[in-house]
Amino acid sequence: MFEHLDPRSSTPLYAQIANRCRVAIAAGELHPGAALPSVRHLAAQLRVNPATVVQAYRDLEADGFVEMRQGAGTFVREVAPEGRARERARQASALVRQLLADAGRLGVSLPELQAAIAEEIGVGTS
Amino acid sequence: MSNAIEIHQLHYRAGRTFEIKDLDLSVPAGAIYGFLGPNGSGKTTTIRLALGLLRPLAGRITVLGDTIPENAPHVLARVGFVPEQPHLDPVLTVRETLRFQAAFYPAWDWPWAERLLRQFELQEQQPFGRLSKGQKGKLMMLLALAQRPELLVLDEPTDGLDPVVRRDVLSALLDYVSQRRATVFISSHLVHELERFCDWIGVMDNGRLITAVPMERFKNGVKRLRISDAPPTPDSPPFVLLAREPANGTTETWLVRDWEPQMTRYFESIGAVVNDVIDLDLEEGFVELLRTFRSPRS
Amino acid sequence: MCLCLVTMIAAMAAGRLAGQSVERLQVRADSLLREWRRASALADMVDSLKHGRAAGGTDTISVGALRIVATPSPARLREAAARAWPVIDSLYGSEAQQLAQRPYLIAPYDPDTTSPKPMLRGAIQVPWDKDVASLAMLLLTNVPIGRPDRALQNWLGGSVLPIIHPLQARAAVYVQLVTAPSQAARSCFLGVIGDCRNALALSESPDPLQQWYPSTGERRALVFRSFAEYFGYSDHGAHKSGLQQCGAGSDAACTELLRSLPPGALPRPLTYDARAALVQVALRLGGRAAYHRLVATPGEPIADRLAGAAGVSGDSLVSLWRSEILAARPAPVTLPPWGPWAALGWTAVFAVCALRSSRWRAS
Amino acid sequence: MFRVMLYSQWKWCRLIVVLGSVAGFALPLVSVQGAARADSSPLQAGELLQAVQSWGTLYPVLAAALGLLVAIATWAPDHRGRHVHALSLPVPRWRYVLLRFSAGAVLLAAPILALSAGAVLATWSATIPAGLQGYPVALAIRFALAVLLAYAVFFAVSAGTARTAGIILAVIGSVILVQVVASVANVDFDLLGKLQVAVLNWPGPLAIFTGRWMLIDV
Repeated sequence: MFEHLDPRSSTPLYAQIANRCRVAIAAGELHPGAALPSVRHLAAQLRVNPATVVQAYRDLEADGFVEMRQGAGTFVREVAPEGRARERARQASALVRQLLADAGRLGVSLPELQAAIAEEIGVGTS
Repeated sequence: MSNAIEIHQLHYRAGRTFEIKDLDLSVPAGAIYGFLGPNGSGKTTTIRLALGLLRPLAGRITVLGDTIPENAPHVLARVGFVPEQPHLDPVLTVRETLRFQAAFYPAWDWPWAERLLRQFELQEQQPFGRLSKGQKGKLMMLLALAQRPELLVLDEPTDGLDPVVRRDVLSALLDYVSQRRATVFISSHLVHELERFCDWIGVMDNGRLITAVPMERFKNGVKRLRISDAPPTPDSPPFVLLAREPANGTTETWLVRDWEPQMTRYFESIGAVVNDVIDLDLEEGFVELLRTFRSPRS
Repeated sequence: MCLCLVTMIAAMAAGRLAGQSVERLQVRADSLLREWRRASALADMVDSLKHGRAAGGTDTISVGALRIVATPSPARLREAAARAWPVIDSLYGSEAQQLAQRPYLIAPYDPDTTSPKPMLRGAIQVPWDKDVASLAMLLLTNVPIGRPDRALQNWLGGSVLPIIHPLQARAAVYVQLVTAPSQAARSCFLGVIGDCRNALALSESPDPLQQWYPSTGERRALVFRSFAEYFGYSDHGAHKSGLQQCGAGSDAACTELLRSLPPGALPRPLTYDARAALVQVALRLGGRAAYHRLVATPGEPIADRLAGAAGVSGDSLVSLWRSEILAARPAPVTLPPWGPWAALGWTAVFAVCALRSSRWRAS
Repeated sequence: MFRVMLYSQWKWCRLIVVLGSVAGFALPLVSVQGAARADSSPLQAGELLQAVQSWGTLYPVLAAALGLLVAIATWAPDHRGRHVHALSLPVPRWRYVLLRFSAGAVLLAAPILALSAGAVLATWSATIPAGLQGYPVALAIRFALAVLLAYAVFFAVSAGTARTAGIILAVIGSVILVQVVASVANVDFDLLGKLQVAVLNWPGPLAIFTGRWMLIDV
């Protein structure tokens, strides 16, 4: 679940970790009530600063995805289906933003991009 | 005690050529402080000074609230130190080395040591002198951790180790740190290794501390910009211009520090266009920093 | 030339006194020889004094009855004489007075120049920067007291002289008593006074070999320790074969070899030191006239002369000697009582040096 | 702390200590062999003294060698690690050195005891002629002191840095130089002789090595 964390990316590590969790929860990989790995375990496993993991979990808690129980660990909360859908939508737009940014850097024009999408998935987007 | 290590106006000289002059350095308590610098930049010397292994000519050193070198024994009891070279008694076996070490450290944690011993798959009856480099590295880290230090001072702890061993060693370190809020002062020239877990970065070169900032600021602050139509002498930019090199045609590459996204507006005011803002990872940033530090820009 | 004169005088005397008994002739010859020697010594002295005077004059130093005739020099002869005199006086007692007629002749010379040394015939030459102690030593070992008679000298193996380090000399005798390869010496050590007399060669015996070295082992050891080379390289064919037989265990061969030695060559169990110590004891016991008594009766057996000088019986003199020797047992392990503490102290000093050595060398 | 230090030094010194103990035990026994037989040879006492005396020169040599080797072995692990480990331990330097010093001294007890045992056994088993006596205890004490002193000297020398060694060599060199200059200038100044007297005579530091080392003496 936490493969391919990229410390070189401009996205901070804690955000990357939180994001992976969000995706997993949104996709239903993590069921409500499931325990996230302990800070200690995850920090050692990913070889990241424990503070980074803590910050990722805090973000998730602020978003309402998880709940941190003192001394017991971090658990996935019951997330309403619409909440999960909202998260999926947010991930989708993030993906598109990334795509557009990359396209802009390469000088790919919008029609070219649309054509490529239509080619890939067989559906027009205009 | 907000700083685990505090060095003030430190002066030291070894031989004719090497000198540490007016060094100021603070390692916040609870931080993982990455201490970067090329070989021969003075990292090891600074570490040895901080632990009282060398005597400074002038300056004040405080570690864990006690002065060095006067109270070095008291401080060293609470510091786990992994030196650059494995230096233990080569005839003692792993088990005997553990026993030796345990006798000197009041907080020595035997169960923890036994667990690490199994985890690192070290053979107890093997003499230290016959261990492979990786096993030595693991044992050194084991000794440093099993004494339950408040501060870990690691001088190139993974230098020359293979990736698997490096991973084991760092995992054990981070496990310990998250279990017990210990401060870590780790020197390395394997920059990308520190990138994952350091929250402070200090860069040393030629006996001087070039920069010491929180990791996030270091990573986000140093950028490579691609600029078109830049004036030859830009006046008072809001960032620090480290270097500018011509690319092709009217475009140039600028290396800047203390960059913030809204600063693109500055380029509009001078009639230039920012084509691209490129993130540098820690290693690139480090290399660029050293390059500009060593050859003052013209 | 001397020899010539002696032969001539002897020949003349022999011619004139022909017909008299050989013994009497021998005695005459001896006394004439003595006279002649004394005369020539006097002539020498006169010569050298004249010579010395011509070269730069002489000083005469007198301390007590002691006289020193010396060429002028900064050597501290007077202090040396003052030190030596009490020792000499206490040894020879009344007899020391005759030293007034027998001066020392000393010619100190400058050790730093190569200029010719002052000439004083028959004089002791000595560098003038010698310290007083060694000058006094020089005086003590060269006391010009009249030569004792031949019997005494033969028995003693030298002259009666002050002993410079009496305690050390007695300690050496102690070691001899213990280690000498002679049963006489060992049983003397164990307390048999008669054997002490034997070991000191005081008993007149026709067969000293049996007396000194009564056991087979001793005789064999003597042959091989002292005379192996003598017999081994001897031209006498019988010696070599005797040596072999002796080595093979034949006591008769050993005895034969030892008996074939020239008279007086058989080593005595104890050395000069032992006998000199005995003389010292006798002289000390006998008071100021002891030396005079000792040399007064040259014809008598040595044991009687010593007893006479000491004024006690021969046995008690020897047993006194023995107890003095035993009392002078050398210290076996020469560690002074504070030696261990000094050694421990130094150990501590070096340990502290190590503790204090600052090693901030990690680099 | 002392136990682990002792153990570490034991691993370094064990060969030296074992060999030294064997040598220490054997030396007194060998020195009376042959000369102290029961058959009463007339030369026995003299031969015995001679044998004891000639073997006696080996005691100070053994003491010095033991002191030197154990002192070197004592510092060997630290020298190997350039003292980084030693200096990073949480004990004051003087205490660390004291631990090392006393551990080495304790290990030296083995050869000393072996020599004492050998000396007692030798005097007990030998036939000692009348007039001679055995001095096993005095010899053992003397040996112990000499071993400790040699150990302390070499320990202090090896504790120093290369600079200390340089200073010592420089002092020795300058003494020799002064002596040479004095003799060239024809000045009567026997510095070396004076030093030798000062060092080798009581209460000089090395006086314990001089003198007669007699297991059996008058």
